[in-house]
Amino acid sequence: MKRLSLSLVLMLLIAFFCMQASCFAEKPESISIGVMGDFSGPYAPVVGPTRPGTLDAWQYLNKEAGGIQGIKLEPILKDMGGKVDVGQSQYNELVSMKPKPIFIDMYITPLAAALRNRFVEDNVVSLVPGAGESLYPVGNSYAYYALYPEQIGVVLKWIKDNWKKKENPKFGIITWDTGYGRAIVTEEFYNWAEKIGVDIVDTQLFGIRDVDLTPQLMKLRAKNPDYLITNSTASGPLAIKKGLKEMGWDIKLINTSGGDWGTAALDPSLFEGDLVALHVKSFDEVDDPSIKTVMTYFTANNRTEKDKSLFYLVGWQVALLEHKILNQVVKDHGWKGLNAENVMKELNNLKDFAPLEGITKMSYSEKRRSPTVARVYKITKGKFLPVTDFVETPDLRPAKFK
Amino acid sequence: MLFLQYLVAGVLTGGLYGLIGLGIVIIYKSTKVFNFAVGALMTFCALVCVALVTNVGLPFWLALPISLAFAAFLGLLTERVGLRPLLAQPILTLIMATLAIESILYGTMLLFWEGYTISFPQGVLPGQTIFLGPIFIPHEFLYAFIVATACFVLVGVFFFKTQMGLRMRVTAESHVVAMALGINITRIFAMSWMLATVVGALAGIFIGNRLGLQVAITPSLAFKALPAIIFGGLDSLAGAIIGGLTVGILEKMAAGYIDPKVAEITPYIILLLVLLIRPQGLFGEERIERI
Amino acid sequence: MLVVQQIEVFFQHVIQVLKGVSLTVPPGQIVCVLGANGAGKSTTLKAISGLLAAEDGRVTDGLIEFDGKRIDNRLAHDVAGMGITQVFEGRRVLEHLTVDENLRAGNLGGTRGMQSKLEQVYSIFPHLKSLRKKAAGWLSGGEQQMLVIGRAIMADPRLLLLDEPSLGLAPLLVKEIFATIERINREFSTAILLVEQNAARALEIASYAYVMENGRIVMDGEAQVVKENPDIKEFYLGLGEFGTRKSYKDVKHYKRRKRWL
Amino acid sequence: MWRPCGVIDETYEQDLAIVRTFPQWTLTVAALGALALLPAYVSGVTLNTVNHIAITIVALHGVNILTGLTGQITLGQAAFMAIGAYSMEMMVRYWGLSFWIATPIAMLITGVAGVIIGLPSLRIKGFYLAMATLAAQFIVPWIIVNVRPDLTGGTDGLTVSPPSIGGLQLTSQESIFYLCATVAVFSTVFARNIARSRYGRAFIAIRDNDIAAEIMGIAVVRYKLLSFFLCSLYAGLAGCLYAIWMRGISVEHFTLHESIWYLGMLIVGGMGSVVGVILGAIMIRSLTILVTYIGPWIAVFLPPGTGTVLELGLGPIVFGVVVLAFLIYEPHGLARIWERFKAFYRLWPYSY
Repeated sequence: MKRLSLSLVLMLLIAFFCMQASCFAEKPESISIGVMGDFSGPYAPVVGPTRPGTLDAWQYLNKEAGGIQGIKLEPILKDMGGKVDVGQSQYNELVSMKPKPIFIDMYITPLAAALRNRFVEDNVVSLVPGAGESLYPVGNSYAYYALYPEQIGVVLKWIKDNWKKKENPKFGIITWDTGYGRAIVTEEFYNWAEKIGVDIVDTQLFGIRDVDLTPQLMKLRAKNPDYLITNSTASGPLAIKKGLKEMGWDIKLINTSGGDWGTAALDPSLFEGDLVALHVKSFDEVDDPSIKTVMTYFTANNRTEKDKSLFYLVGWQVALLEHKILNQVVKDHGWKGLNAENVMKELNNLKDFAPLEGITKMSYSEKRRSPTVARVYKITKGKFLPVTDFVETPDLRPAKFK
Repeated sequence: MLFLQYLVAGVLTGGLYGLIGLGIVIIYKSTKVFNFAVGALMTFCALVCVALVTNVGLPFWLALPISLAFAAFLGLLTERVGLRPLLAQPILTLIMATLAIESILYGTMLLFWEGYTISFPQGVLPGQTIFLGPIFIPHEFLYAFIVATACFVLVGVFFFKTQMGLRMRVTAESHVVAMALGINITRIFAMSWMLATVVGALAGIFIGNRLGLQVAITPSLAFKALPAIIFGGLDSLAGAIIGGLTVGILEKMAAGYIDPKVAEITPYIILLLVLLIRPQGLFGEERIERI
Repeated sequence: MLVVQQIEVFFQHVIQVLKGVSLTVPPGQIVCVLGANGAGKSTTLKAISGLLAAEDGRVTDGLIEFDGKRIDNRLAHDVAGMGITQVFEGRRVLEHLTVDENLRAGNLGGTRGMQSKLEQVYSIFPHLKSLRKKAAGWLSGGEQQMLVIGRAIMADPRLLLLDEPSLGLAPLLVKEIFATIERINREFSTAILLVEQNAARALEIASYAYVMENGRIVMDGEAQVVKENPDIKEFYLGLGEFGTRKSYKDVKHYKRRKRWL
Repeated sequence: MWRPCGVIDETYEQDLAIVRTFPQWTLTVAALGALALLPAYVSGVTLNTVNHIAITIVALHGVNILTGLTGQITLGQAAFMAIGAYSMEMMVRYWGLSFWIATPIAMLITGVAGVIIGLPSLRIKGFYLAMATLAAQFIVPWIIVNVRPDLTGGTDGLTVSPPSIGGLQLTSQESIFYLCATVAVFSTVFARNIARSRYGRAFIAIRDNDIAAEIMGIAVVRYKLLSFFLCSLYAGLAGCLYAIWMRGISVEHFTLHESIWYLGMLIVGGMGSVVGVILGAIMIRSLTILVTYIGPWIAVFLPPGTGTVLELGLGPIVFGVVVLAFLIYEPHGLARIWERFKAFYRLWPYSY
């Protein structure tokens, strides 16, 4: 017993020193980028593919774009495993590295929201999901895609423009009862919908662990909407669509980035004809040069079908953006000027940046910290086919921060 | 009419809660251990079933018994590795051991399936619906309900009509007395873990068919069954099922007539009320306390 | 039949409770062990029945033989399977099970003969029959004691270990219980190892007696002989040297601490 | 309270003292000194973990009073922390109170909430009581999210501004460390004093047999509720510290899993022992962080490509195995190992 406890203590000590050592294990001749996410926790079905995406993208950038003037870029991936306090500790580790990474990518909303003020204090720039509370009031955070209500807005606008009937199109909202799910249920969204002449007839919430949504769907059906809107992912849309099928109600579902390839692959027949707003090109546009480039690395690194999801492309998108900004800052201000202020200045002046021959479009401004384009996709036989090109999203920032 | 539909939905989902609850109750009844690993165990078995169907290519009717056999094995393994060495330790230590086991299972699942959502291929269970007038009864839930009822009846017969069941109940009462009566209590523990894991695996397979399986989320579904078993009583088999049904119905009624937001905590409010009025649950064994 | 030779028992590897205890139970006889609280009587029984392990205890020295087979540190259910049944101190009934189920639980070895066995027990304890559907936890102390003895008979043991059956019972009930013990011994010719504090009663029905103190057997002999021993009389039976009840004020324990051996 | 031979109390002051002998004084001063100098030697990352451990110790003292001493199992400590954190932040935000005033009030609010949740304990015991506190763990976050989302920020939560002391903003890990460490030390002393006072003995009596305790003249109702009150008081304090340490709060920080692990830490440390609380918190918290390094560390030795999956899974597996092994080989907790070490040290080189 004594020996066991001693060896336990020893083990802990050794592990402790390993941890200490790993803090200094980065090469001075490379630039580090912090990449934090919930790669194994509850959000992993969505953001998990970011890991391969990021790795492939930096491989591409270091090989074909020559890093930043010949200096290699190194992403440091941290998996917080669903624990906010672990994430916080990993963040502290990233910002205490020398030299400190300027960019820290956050693929987890609660942590991004909690650390919002820390980004400013620690003088780092963070790329976060498109949820309002992590972006506003304006700090050092930038979203990698449009706010969730803005994405829905693109679809609503498109439906309204193609609407043949006389009366307004009617929409019912059924969404997760979580911070993520509720992100589309904002005052600005309702006001805007009224303005463009579509009716939101009912809003229903459901729990992330609900297996049956009968009451919610019954209530929605009583209001007779033309489309349903959701902001949920993986099991959420699956539960909705299964419920709809069981009650024999044929209605199409509109989803944001949560309804991407990963979700549709769960049961492609169910999602037939649904509409999804995404801000990147589709994997299914196989002839597109940007998708071709991405797929070269996708296949070269033996990525599986499960990685074929939006966040794989987001990993690319973020890497491309950071590469472009860092390159520009070094070009303009030299290595000495490589700091958060200059990076943010560069980001705020970014207009229609379309990397990799237009895989997406990104623009930021001092006041608006999220990209402003999205495309409407229709799921046809399990494939995501675009019905519009990149279109400008409505501006649905929280009103007080406009 | 709406009321009837809510009732049907409540009964059918309640059956699922009851099935998970049954797994917890079986272990609690014979070993007095509250199994926090139940969610991880059921997810693991369901994931194995999916893997057998999609990766190995077995038909579902063959994959199901194999995965249930795996469940029994996993239950046995858990008991052997995790709880057997802790025999005669305080109950809280045992409960912690189940948490540690949950962590190990969670990590193991991540190794094989990572964090992605895994779903059954389509058509494993016929996704038809029975329409009775305006009322609809989905097959998926109906099957779950039937399986839950069957499990309940079988386990009940096993517990109350067989020698093995009597052994289990004696062990539940007092480990020391059971030992003195010649009962090999370690074998009883192993038996109940195997039985409970198999029941849990069935629940996991139904949930997986419905929502897909995700290593970090699906285990927490087991917590949905907590109010159900408290409602029915931690040590009552009938209570698990009836508690499950009651919680299911109340949840759907609250969602239908009040607000889905309220539905989320309705079971817990009921739980508090039940605890205040009848601390041992509706069907639980009354604590016999004499000085 | 049962031979215990010089056993030493440690709890948690450090606390020594038994320091070389030896005793023998011949077939079909009642043997009693007397001793004060904490003398190690119950521990001796647990050492025999194999329940020490449940309390982190071990027989570290000596041996226990039953019918010539070593049983020290064997698993409890194995020992029970060989025909040794222990009845615990403090009436450990299975509270939530009915009386009937309690008795059935006693005979888990074979279902055959269950019914006749049940009838046998009910004939010994007719009172229990009227309670057969009642949860055992709600029975009175005396009824519970009958129940646990009845449960032990169900297993058809060859050796019955009884741990203080009279504890906390009214004198009349004690009398009844001892009568029953004698009856069991007579009818089924079951050997009984009886641990008691009620020395007078125990010595009446036992044929041989051991006296334990501080984890040691300090005296043994035929029950009659032990009963006549002046020290036993004074310390265990509360009688003076001349067979008269001694006034409490005359007891000079502090002066006459008997040193055995 | 074992002491070596020959240490005898001669006055009541000595009997009341926590730190008794000269070597103990030396050790205490040295330990406090080392603690004070810690920020100079360790990096911000380690300090961050140390801060989390200190906060955990504060919360865990509460669990220890309720579960370790009084024997009432709680699965709702994280929910109580949420009450403390939210009420503190809301008072600072909407009433403009300073952190230093808001914290004691928040603690009291949490304490009262704890008493309300503790009310069922008058009727129910054991695991069923645990279920009542479990209900709190679900109901409290629900109230925070749904009742006044305009005030509590709903599911988004609130960001917390750092408190200031004499014009100095407590933003750096060093400054938070001094706050957390001081609070942890004082709450440890307080917890130690509760454990050895009349209250502590009453709690233990209730734990061992509440009916017997009542017969002995202990007002069981009052002491049970007092125990819930103290537990929640600690939770409220820990919640406030957590808020300024994390700099943001949302219900996702105060999960059921967290609550269950508080109980786990107590068992790993050793039930009912103040030393156990400290050791348990250190062990589990540092293990949680350490295992996040194990996956990537092992992945280095593997051929590229296979490592990515190991990175995810190895952490939880190692965590579970260490905790399980620990439970199996030392079910009485780290506190027992500590006692054994002390005994070994005292008797060395002549053991026994």
